[in-house]
Amino acid sequence: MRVTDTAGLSHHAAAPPPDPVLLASIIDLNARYASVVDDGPLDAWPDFFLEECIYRIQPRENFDRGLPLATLAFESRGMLKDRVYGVQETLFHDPYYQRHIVSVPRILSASDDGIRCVTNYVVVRTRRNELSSVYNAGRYLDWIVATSDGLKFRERIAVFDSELIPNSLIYPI
Amino acid sequence: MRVTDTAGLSHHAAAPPPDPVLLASIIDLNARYASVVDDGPLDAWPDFFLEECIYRIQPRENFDRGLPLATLAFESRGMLKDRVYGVQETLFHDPYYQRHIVSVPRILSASDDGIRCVTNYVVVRTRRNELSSVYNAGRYLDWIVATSDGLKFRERIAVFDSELIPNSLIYPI
Amino acid sequence: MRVTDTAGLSHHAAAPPPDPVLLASIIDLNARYASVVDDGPLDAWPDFFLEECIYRIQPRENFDRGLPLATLAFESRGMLKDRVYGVQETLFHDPYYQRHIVSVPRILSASDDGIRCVTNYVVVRTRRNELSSVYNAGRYLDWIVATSDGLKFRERIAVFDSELIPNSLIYPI
Amino acid sequence: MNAPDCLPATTETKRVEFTRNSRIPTWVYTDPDVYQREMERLFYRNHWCYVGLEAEIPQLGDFKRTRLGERSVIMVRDAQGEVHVVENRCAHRGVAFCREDFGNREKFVCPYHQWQYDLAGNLKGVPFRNGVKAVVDGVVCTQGGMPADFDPKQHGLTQLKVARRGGVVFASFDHGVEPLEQFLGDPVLPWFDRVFGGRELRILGYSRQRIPANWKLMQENIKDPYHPGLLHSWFVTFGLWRADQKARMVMDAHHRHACMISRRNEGGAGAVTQGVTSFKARMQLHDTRLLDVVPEGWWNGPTVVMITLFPNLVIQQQVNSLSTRHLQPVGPGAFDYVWTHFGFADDTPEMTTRRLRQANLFGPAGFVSADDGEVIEMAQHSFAANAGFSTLAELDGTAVRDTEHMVTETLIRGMYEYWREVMTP
Amino acid sequence: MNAPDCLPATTETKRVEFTRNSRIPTWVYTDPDVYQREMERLFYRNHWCYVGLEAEIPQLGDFKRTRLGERSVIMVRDAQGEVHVVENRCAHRGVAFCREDFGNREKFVCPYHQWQYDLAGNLKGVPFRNGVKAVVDGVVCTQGGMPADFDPKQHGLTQLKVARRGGVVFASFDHGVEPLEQFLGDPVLPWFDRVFGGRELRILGYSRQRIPANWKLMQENIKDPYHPGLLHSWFVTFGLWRADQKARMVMDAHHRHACMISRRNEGGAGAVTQGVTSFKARMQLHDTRLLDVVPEGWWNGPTVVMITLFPNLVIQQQVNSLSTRHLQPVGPGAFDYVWTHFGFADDTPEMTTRRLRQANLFGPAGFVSADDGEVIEMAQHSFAANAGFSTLAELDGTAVRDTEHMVTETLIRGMYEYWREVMTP
Amino acid sequence: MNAPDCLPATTETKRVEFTRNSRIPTWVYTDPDVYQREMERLFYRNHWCYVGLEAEIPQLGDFKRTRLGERSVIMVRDAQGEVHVVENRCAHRGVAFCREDFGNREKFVCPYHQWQYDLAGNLKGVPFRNGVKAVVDGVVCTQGGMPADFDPKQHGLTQLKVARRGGVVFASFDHGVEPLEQFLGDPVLPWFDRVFGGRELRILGYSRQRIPANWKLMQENIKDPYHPGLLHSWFVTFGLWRADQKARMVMDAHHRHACMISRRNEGGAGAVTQGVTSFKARMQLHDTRLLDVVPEGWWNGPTVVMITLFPNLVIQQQVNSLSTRHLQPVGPGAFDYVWTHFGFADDTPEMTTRRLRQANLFGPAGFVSADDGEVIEMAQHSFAANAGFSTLAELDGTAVRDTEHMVTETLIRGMYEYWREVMTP
Ligand code: FES
Ligand code: FES
Ligand code: FES
Ligand SMILES: [Fe+3]
Ligand SMILES: [Fe+3]
Ligand SMILES: [Fe+3]
Repeated sequence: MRVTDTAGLSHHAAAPPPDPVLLASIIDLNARYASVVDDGPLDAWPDFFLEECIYRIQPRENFDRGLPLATLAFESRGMLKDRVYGVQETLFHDPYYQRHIVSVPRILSASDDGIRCVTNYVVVRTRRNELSSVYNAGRYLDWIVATSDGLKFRERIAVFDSELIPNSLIYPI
Repeated sequence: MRVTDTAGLSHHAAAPPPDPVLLASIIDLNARYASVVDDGPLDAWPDFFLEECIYRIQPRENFDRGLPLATLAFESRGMLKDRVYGVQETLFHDPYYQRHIVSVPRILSASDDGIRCVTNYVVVRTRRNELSSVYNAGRYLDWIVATSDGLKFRERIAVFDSELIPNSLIYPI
Repeated sequence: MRVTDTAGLSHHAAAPPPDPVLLASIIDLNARYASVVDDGPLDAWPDFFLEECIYRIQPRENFDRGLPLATLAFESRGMLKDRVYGVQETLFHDPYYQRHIVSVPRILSASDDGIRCVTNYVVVRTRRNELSSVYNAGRYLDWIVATSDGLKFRERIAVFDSELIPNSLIYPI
Repeated sequence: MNAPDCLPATTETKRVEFTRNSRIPTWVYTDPDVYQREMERLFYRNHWCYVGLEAEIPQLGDFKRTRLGERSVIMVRDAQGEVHVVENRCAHRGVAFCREDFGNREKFVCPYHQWQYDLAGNLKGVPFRNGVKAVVDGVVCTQGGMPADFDPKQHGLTQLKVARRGGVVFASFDHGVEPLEQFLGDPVLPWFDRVFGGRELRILGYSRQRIPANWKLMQENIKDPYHPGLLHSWFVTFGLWRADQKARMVMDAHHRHACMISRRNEGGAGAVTQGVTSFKARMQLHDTRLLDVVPEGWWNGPTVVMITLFPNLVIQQQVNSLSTRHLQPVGPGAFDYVWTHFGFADDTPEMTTRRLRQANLFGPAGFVSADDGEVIEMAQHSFAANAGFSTLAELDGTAVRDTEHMVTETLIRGMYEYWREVMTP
Repeated sequence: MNAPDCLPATTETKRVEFTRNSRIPTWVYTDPDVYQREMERLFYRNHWCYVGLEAEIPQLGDFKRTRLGERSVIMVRDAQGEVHVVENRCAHRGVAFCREDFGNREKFVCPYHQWQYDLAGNLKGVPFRNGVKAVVDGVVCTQGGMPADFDPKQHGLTQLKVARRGGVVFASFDHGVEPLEQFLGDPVLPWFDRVFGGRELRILGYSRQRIPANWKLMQENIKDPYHPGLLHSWFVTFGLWRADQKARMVMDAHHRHACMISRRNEGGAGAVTQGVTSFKARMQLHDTRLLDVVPEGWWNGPTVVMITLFPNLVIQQQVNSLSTRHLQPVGPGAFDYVWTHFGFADDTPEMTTRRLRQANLFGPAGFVSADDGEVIEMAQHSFAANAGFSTLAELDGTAVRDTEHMVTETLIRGMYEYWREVMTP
Repeated sequence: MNAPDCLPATTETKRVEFTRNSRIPTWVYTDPDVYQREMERLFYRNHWCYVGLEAEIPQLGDFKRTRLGERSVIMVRDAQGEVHVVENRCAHRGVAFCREDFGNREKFVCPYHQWQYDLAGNLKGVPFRNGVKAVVDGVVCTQGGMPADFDPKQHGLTQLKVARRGGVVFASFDHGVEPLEQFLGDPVLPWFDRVFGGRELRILGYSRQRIPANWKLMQENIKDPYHPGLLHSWFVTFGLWRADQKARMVMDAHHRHACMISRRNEGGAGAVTQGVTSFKARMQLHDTRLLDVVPEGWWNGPTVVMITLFPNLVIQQQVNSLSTRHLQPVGPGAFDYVWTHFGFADDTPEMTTRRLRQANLFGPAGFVSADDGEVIEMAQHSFAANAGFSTLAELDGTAVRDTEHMVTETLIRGMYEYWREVMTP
């Protein structure tokens, strides 16, 4: 099963509230992730994922209409490393700062199979000598698993509302 | 007593830090709420509230000056359902995505009477074929009660800074 | 030791997840701080700090290049009080609302010496009769200590991406 | 080489002529020069513009900052209770010194060099006007200061002409403007007085929208009795406004102002709902308090009266909901729409609650009014890309006249008749 | 006083003349009047513009909203399967009524007053066209409505001329435009047909970018075979496009359209990588699936064919990745670049996966294409501040002709030869 | 029909004439054509503009990107230690190739097609300039490349004339500009040299603001000795700048540059604080380290010297705080204000700390300087809506002359005297 949407889920579970320890772990994971993609080192980014993983940045219109195209779609930690190399060595671009504001996570389920959660985010972009602006807003659809090396993403899909991308998207979301 | 303002409250309580379980519940409530108003199903929105409830979206200038007018002011779950019907069937509008970024909550008090908290938020709007932009920033003044069906809002007042609304406001904040 | 950067830290600690109680305290501290700088009373702001403290708002370019200049740099609670007086009495400026959206915190370490953490934030500004916009995005580098009066900042440095300030910066970040 | 290699000699599409009131070319809504001329001729000269309600500044010294056209002005009550309207622009170096929307002052002080004005806008203080004393070479002398012939009377704040009626304040940069009553005109005055009959008002609060459309599109919208029963589901379904109601369309002699007057009926299905997709036969409110209408004595029959005062005001009475709506242009492609909801000082608490509940129908999120801002923005989208298009306003023919029904675009034609007259060089 | 005290009499820097195809002045990219003329002459008159693929609207009633130049249009399949393109602008008061990018309709209804149009754009319904019945003084009469001579045929949506070829839909506001095949021209047609040979297409999804640069800079970019082997590390390093490959540059007779045709080689170091900083001798993919190229039969040799159709389309075949790229200008300084990635209905799942993997090279984040948007924005930055500058396009001389190599700027010169011809008064 | 139905024939309000230096019409601050002429005549021709400090590029190969007017330029130190200023615009297709504010390079490489330039801006490399070798029909031939007569000397980066004095770097697009010393003028030079007397500088860091006001308003602000003792509470209260101090106003012969020179006094109440609302009799610092002033030998008396060099530089010495402030216009309605705080290489650690503490008074959040950006924005607000207004600068009369006091607007009048001269056709 993949995290695809929240349809069919109970939004008003009389279910017990989330386990504070679990919530703290996820908050911590999201905070570390944001720190690495915003402030580096970018080389540390692939290590947030399992070797076999899905990382995708997908416009909401494709997601909603069931169209498979993503802005970026990677299927292994190797591909993530290829992206890091691309960002650092081969992609010519106007440098910019990005700043992730990650909202509170919504844990959908937690079982032996892993944790599924959905988290809203917004990324603010600042180019040199320009004002900051909203760059990319959306939600993470995550499938997280516990490993001996801490929590890792088996799957992180950033479905973004900001379909009309302000020119380019270089760094990971 | 209504949640009206934080005046008179201690901002530097030597009081014990918030109970992690309580905090986790509120974070979970806010995350579920944001998910529903941003990604649907909108029909699930009224169920976040008690049957008898207050939901208001109010410009900060009216709030600060003690003027009662709100952008929307509902007094029952029925009215919320009427709004849902309006959004779905009767209000003609340019469709847009909204994305709530809910900040960390500040719990003011928790007693038998319920939980009072204040939480900053910002909503990013994305219209088709336009760039994303800041749409509505403000704070939630919440009065939350525990029910057999989980936490519910007895009162949620969104006091917003963004008094000059970019044309219209259709979906719940 | 000062919090300066996260270089050299493990981003993928097999370390145990953060203590939920500690996390809750920091979330609470950040939420109370944001509430005070956004909604007042501003007089309560200096009390978030130790008498001997560092508070700095620094453009990221200076921080990254090791240049000491900050937009504001204070070294004592007294200086913070002088700022409060300045904001309230001596600084002529167009009034504006500010709204802090504080992301989830990343706790770097917690020991007898205090807690070090890094937290992303964005501040939205709304001037009278203007649309809201992204004003200041960045990260807090915090050094927090426990006192008999609750958690206090020994050091809070707001390193901001939004180097090109939209005219002026009056209220604390 | 010849010129063409440098630049097009002419704009491409010939500008569509504006020769019929019922065919309005898009440049009327988009051209910056036309807009500039509107500011001069419709806002700053020869017209009264709305600035606010006296109830907004009840105390001596109370002020409200607002905009008249694009210019920032302050409505203020002086120590004698007199209401003044002055421009928010220091006569020295032009600083728009007042930075709050509401407040209370004894005088105005510009921060830059502390020039001081009384509440009527007269210059009362200039720091170091007479220079400073200094000892130069052992001799006391005066240094600097304003010239001896400096005349403070020439350097006050711009003072606008002010007229008040029934608690409503109008102002004009043009001191030669005709009297307010004559400006409003005999056919419109009674409808104005019906709402502002002298009872004390109670301010309920404000709503503000920035609508990305030309300001005249909102004037058209409130001069358009054709749309409410078609666009607004609530109006047609609950019988608040629909084509089978008794209605009257009234204009002043210049056709610039108008009143749309109607009386609610029972709603429900009928000839005028056939094929109307916005009619929702089965719509029922979960909580009927949203539409708990209670007639008020002063209505004298009509349940809805919408008054458009040219150029910058709409006065709304929609059953128990009352508001002024202030149009503040922001270039040709946008305007701010500021709603002041009010009731009367002698309203019962129940009536106040009722007005506030019905306010859910209006404003930027209103069950009814949110639509209006949206559709006119969508019209502006078209205009911006279509230099060759004209809109059509020929419902009920091409003439301009009062009517006893609402299947007409006569009020729109009336406004453009007047506009063409005033805007023609 | 004399004029100078009021305003500069002339603009300062003499506008650089545009007399050589190889020296393009900056005003060509920045001047609003030039841009307006481009809309008229290049987009709305005499040219076919891309609007979409038939596969985007497979069902009866399916529509897609898009832009042709700056005007909003709807491509729709009617109940008979016919494809229409109509302007998204109500004939009444101009509302751009369609607010979704995709959907399905039986007819179009404008929300403002519910005028109704069939899918071909014909006006089919006007509420209260014949007024409403009322009883006035005891007599039944008709009130309001449209004039007796109102002719719905004169008030439909703007209908565009439509041409389809191989599942690609083109439209023109100009019904006198030449036939599509003639417009594309003999040299280009076979390359068009190579991709769109009649096989059913499968839409994979969309990417959208707003690029803050003049739209022609992107046309230049895809008519510039010089840059890919220099700017794009992946192209030069992996041999996807570099100067030592067999290549052909083909234009139509007007030199407005072009095809850049090339065949992949092995990559690696060579004469054409010396001193090229973007060549990464040691670059190796951690996961080679990103470039798992499998030749397809219909390629007939070339591995890359990039077609630019003037004014608003790029057709991309880069090994297994296929897309149309639609240019939608937003003023002289920006355009939206909309990518529709597609495959064929009979692709194997493996081929679909391959196309999607290779899509990582393209679009706003693509390993290759992200660069292109960035560099042309950086050119626009220069142009905005430099009225006196001209760009240089003299690689391979100053003539315009097809070539059998890629060390040339002939296609850019060809486009400006045509542009100067059409844009000259 | 006649023209009026189409468009206003003229703009409405007659443009106010600019005939007196002391009455400045609003179009001087808002008109895009006037602004364009300013760029040409004041920034790109005949004037020296500030680009930076040598201490910002201490190492060989160090560069700093900045703006001169609206054009992007690079100040760079070559391998011989020579400082060059070149335009950041590739001669090929115009790309503003340099994307970082600071860095170190051996040469400049444009990413688009890898044209290479040395640090003086000379074109040194053009990939495939001589084409590529290919075998066509069995014959080796050369394909493409630049024409035989291509002259790299004609296609370098724009090289600006450079002048350095005391570690400050100025540049001009105009190679015929007068020598820097002559440009600064005898009265100003000693004040310039007082700060930049040859000691090595230490860069403390940067502050950047975008101020939504015309750039000249900031020049006026620093030529206005009248405001500091009125607007800035700290100045009047702590005696840093107030009307009862010894002061001198000095201009160059053209009256374009100026120095405001003053000596601190004790502050406290006095004749010049009566009625001044910004004077805070009881204000005391909780932490006096914010104003721990220690006189420095090189001051030679004055505690504050503010130098305005026309058009784009302010040099600040406010007790122990030193900075250059660089004006970079962004259209008529905004400019970027870039502060470079510095000290001297031989400062003690205590002095560095002191300079940094006093920096809290300056920049976008400064206890003093935050006000300045705010008030000039509020003036620009007025100007945008008021075509018919002129500001007033008649303090101390209407003449232009140096003074020995600060109750004067002579420096502002001097600047506009010069401006009118240069800007008149
Ligand atoms: S600008 Fe108002 S006092 Fe000088
Ligand atoms: S504008 Fe479309 S029906 Fe009136
Ligand atoms: S644009 Fe610089 S190398 Fe071509
Ligand atoms: Fe309406
Ligand atoms: Fe490319
Ligand atoms: Fe100042």
